[in-house]
Amino acid sequence: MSTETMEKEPASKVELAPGVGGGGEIPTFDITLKVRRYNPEVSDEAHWDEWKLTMYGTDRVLDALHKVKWEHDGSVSFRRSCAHGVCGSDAMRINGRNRLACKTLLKDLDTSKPILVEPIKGLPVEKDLIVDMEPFFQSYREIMPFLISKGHEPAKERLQSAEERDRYDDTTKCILCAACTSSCPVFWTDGQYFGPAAIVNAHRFIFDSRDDAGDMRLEILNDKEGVWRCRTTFNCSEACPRGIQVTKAISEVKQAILTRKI
Amino acid sequence: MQVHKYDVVIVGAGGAGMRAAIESGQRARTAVLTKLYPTRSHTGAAQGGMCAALANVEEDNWEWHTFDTVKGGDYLVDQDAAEVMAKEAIEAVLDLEKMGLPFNRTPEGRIDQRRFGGHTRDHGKAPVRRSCYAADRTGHMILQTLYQNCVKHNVEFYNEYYVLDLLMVDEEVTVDGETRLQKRVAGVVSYDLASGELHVFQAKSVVFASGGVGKVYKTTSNAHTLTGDGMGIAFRRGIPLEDMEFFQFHPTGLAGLGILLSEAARGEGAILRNSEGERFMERYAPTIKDLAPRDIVARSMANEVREGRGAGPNKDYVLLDLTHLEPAHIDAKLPDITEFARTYLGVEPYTEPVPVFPTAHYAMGGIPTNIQAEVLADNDTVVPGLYAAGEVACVSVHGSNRLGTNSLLDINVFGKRAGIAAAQYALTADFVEIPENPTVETEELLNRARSSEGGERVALIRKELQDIMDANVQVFRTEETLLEALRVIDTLEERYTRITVQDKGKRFNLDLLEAVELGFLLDMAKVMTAAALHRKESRGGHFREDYPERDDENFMTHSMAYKDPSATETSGVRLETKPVIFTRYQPMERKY
Amino acid sequence: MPKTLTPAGTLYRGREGQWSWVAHRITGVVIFFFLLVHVLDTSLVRVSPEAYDAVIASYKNPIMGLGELGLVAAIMFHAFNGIRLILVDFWKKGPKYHRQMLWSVVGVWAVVMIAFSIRHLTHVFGG
Amino acid sequence: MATPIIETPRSGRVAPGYSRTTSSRSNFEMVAWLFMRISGAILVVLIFVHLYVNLVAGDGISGIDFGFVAGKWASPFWQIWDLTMLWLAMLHGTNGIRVIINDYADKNSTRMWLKGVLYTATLVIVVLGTLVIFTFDPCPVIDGVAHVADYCPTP
Ligand SMILES: Cc1cc2nc3c(=O)[nH]c(=O)nc-3n(C[C@H](O)[C@H](O)[C@H](O)COP(=O)(O)OP(=O)(O)OC[C@H]3O[C@@H](n4cnc5c(N)ncnc54)[C@H](O)[C@@H]3O)c2cc1C
Ligand code: HEM
Ligand code: SF4
Ligand code: F3S
Ligand code: FES
Repeated sequence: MSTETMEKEPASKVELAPGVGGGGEIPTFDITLKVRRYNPEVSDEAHWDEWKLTMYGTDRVLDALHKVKWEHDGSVSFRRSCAHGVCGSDAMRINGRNRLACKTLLKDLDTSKPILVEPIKGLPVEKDLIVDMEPFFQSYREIMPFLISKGHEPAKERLQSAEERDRYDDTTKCILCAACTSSCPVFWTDGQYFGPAAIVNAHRFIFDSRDDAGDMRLEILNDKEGVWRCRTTFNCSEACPRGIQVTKAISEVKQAILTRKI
Repeated sequence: MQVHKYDVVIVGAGGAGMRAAIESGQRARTAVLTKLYPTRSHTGAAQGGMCAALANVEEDNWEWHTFDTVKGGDYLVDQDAAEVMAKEAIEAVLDLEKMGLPFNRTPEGRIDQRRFGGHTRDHGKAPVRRSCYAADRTGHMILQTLYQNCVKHNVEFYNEYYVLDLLMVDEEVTVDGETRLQKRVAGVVSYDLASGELHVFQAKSVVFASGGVGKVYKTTSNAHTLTGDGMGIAFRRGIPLEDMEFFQFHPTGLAGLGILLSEAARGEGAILRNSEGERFMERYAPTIKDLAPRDIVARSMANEVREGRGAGPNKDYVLLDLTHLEPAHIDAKLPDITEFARTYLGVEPYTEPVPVFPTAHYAMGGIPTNIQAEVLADNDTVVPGLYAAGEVACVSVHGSNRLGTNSLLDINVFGKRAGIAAAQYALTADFVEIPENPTVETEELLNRARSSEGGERVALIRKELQDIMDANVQVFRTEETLLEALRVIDTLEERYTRITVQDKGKRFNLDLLEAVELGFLLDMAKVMTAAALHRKESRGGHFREDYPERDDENFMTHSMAYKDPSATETSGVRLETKPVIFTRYQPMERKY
Repeated sequence: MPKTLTPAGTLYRGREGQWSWVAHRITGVVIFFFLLVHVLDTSLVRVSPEAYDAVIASYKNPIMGLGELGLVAAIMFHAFNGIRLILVDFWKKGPKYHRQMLWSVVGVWAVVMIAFSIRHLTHVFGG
Repeated sequence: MATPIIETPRSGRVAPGYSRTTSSRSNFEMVAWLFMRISGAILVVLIFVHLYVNLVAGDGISGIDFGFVAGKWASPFWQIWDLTMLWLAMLHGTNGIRVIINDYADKNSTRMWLKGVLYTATLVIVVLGTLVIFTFDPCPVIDGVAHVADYCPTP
């Protein structure tokens, strides 16, 4: 990959096609939002609450949740921060699938039916859409998610070719949102499985040419709760908001363990 | 109430906080308190890059970088700090690489570099490739890498702990035979979101790294959680805030949404056009055109729209044109950005220009510190044990306008400095007794919010605040708009005393915390507006239409805003000044 | 352990991957239990030809014939999908084409089943 | 209403039931995984031919009787064939069920029980099947009557 930027200057003036730049009229539409509520301070049971809302063209599920929280019921609880799909706070189950609320445009959903919003599955629900993330991060921590390099440090940067850098590019995109792990039918069963996110982050280091601890990570994932529990259901790959080829990464880790052992 | 005892407590786990934690954690007992899980911090949203004069792809040196920083900040930069930052930039990038950050590479396998606005060769001769990057998710990779290294070093995190107060005691000190009272840090008070309990952290050193305050504006690239808590806490405790009138508006926010399209897009060759298809930056900055510093580009854009050359049905935005670039090139260098355009606006950047408009982006001002990252209680008195770094702080490396890529640099250089300094101080100092009833004020604050039944909605007040800030304290300001803004903020503050928080529970009561955050936002909006009113000149990010020229004679000074209820005409904000530190560059006209 | 709340949440709407896995699992179990029985009945050849023939004859009614059809359907799906899974694991592009491969599995399975049904049902009903 | 005691999540405190207490450092799961794939690949051939010969070729299902089976097992080729099929299918299936038990039985004792039953059943079936194939006499003499078929050696 070269750093060549634009060699030829773009034109000072161009003809723009009429109506260029999308935008245009932003229509409003009505939706019904159904949220699965749970608050152990009030009741041990969960229930569904429903609101009718008028929303705009570029609104996302997060905007609808905000509208509810800010205008109707302040006690509806959910995590969020960046609002554009880079912080990983608001993975939730929207119409039965794990998505980021801030990246799911309402107009892309079927607005003729109620939009169902539930917490992600397989982790203990704390309140409404908020789940306990500690087990998830525990698995992440266990795979040693940091560069371990033997030998002494070079004075400047370690060299790495563009191809070597490319080898693990996909798995560096992970924002630890847990959409993958909590979409995995194997993880749902007993919560013991390391889960796709931990494997993705192990992959990021195993295939980094600068790292020397790949063997240790492979050994960790060779555990009975490790990669072999993956049944290639691809829910994780479908759920990943960063478009990471999760199942492929898991497969590559499996291959790496196999080739090392045989 | 529970009490914990640590040598060092770090508030915030963004880039600055975690960089500090890595240093401090290896030297002293350290806890990091953060209202978000560390990897949710907004550092992860940064796209473009982090600059350092590595000279990996072309000739460069840290002095040029210093010059660009000083000039970019319109000479309001403290030059000693800028020198430190530019010099230590190289090590900062190499540190990150050694920690494992996957930078993009040159064909030789070195860290690749690209152009970024305002970064030039040899004092402004031509754009230079100085920004180190990892595709367009440099901030994401920095945040992840720092978190990974915190895991490696077993840093203790208290996740979803909101720090709501800073505990300080007044100590008698004798300086030059004169005895006076001096503030010293004792710890912080924090609120555990999960349980609703207050926890007091006694600490020898406290490092504030709680990030920015972009949510005072409606159109912003900032996260919902960037509500200026750290600045607000310090301000309420009598610490001044420096240069708060300078807020950066990033030129290329997705129109209407504020979601950022990195300057890297222009670094890679994208250009801005108005409704007539004209590349208008040729008129405003003939030499570096679209790569002029952000304040200039943002104002030029706003001006195009004002003069009726805006695109779109309401003529309220301009267009970012990438169509002359190779799709493969765009994919390789700017994948996330193109995805944003597609996801949120449904625009295909390969073939269509993308609607953009300036978006509130970065607070140049903040808690004043020196180059040791020590917090100042006035122009030169250090508060022993108190440190600040990152967007919450103002070492003043950015002056009146921050150059792109200098913030990721700032958080790394000064985060590291803060961590080391805080730990070293903690190793020599003793614990300070925490004051009796350390949580009274915080409890009062929370109870007031929880029990008031005036019926006012937090969200509505916040929205009105954001609207007035967008309308009156944005790229163009006048005395009139600013006074009007102050007046509105005053009425909003009054209404704020009558809010109702619907959620009365203890567990994950985000409703309550949003109310508390709104309090900080109101305070900060007030400070920003008052400071803007005070500065009767135009400089960097602050543009007064009634005073369109830079006025070095009267205003080549930092502003220092103090909480002072007696300053009634500026809503309880008293403004003072602080001299700018010059080392090698004298002010010149800023032309690009 | 995940706490189960009532009312239960909705079913996770996984896509092809999830449902093919469910089917693979169910067919696997079905085949396993059939195999247990199948080994037992075949063992009757060791007891006496009559005993064996008697049991086999009792299998030769239309209901059992349909059962056999179902069993073959299960085996066929499990086998073809098993090959798909092996490809997902060992072929570099497997994960990328898993969905296309699933639809091929279903296609081949359908063809085989139609052909087999014709042949088998003529035996069963045509006696 | 008495306020319920609600555990709050804590940094570093992992909810009970999620922490992996026993870490098994062996290659068993890997070998099992690999075995599933290898045996699966072989079983495809074994089972397809088996099904074809038994259900499609000749008279199909209606043609199956003692003679048919005896005829096949008179040849060592089919003996080996069916033996391999028996072993591979049983081990493959048993391991598959073991995985399923591990997934869904969440109490350790239930797990033990189910697996105990599974392994016993497997053992019985595999031993029984093997014995039948090897000790089977295609031309048995029962009560003095010889069951003679054309594959039997002329007495
Ligand atoms: C969209 C976008 C793109 C950017 N791109 C670039 C770029 O390309 N190059 C560049 O140099 N800069 C860029 N910047 C600027 C830069 O990213 C930020 O200024 C920088 O990351 C701020 O880091 P920080 O550590 O100070 O704060 P943050 O990363 O914002 O972290 C704040 C932390 O403080 C915690 N916190 C806040 N309040 C409290 C409280 N009350 N109690 C406890 N914890 C609290 C939060 O939980 C969080 O962990 C960009 C900014 C944005 C918004
Ligand atoms: C016909 C050829 C066969 C092939 C190609 C095949 C292939 C496979 C493969 C690859 C798996 C692993 C799936 C995974 O790990 O996700 C598997 C699982 C399984 N197989 Fe087979 N198999 C065959 C025959 C059989 C037979 C005859 C039985 C019954 C005795 C059987 C029972 C099972 C069971 C119970 C599982 C476990 C399912 C699960 O864990 O979800 N299979 N098969
Ligand atoms: S792999 Fe994708 S889905 Fe999983 S945690 Fe990372 S970003 Fe989220
Ligand atoms: S969803 Fe689970 S089963 Fe494997 S492919 Fe993904 S980890
Ligand atoms: S709010 Fe950050 S990912 Fe959705």
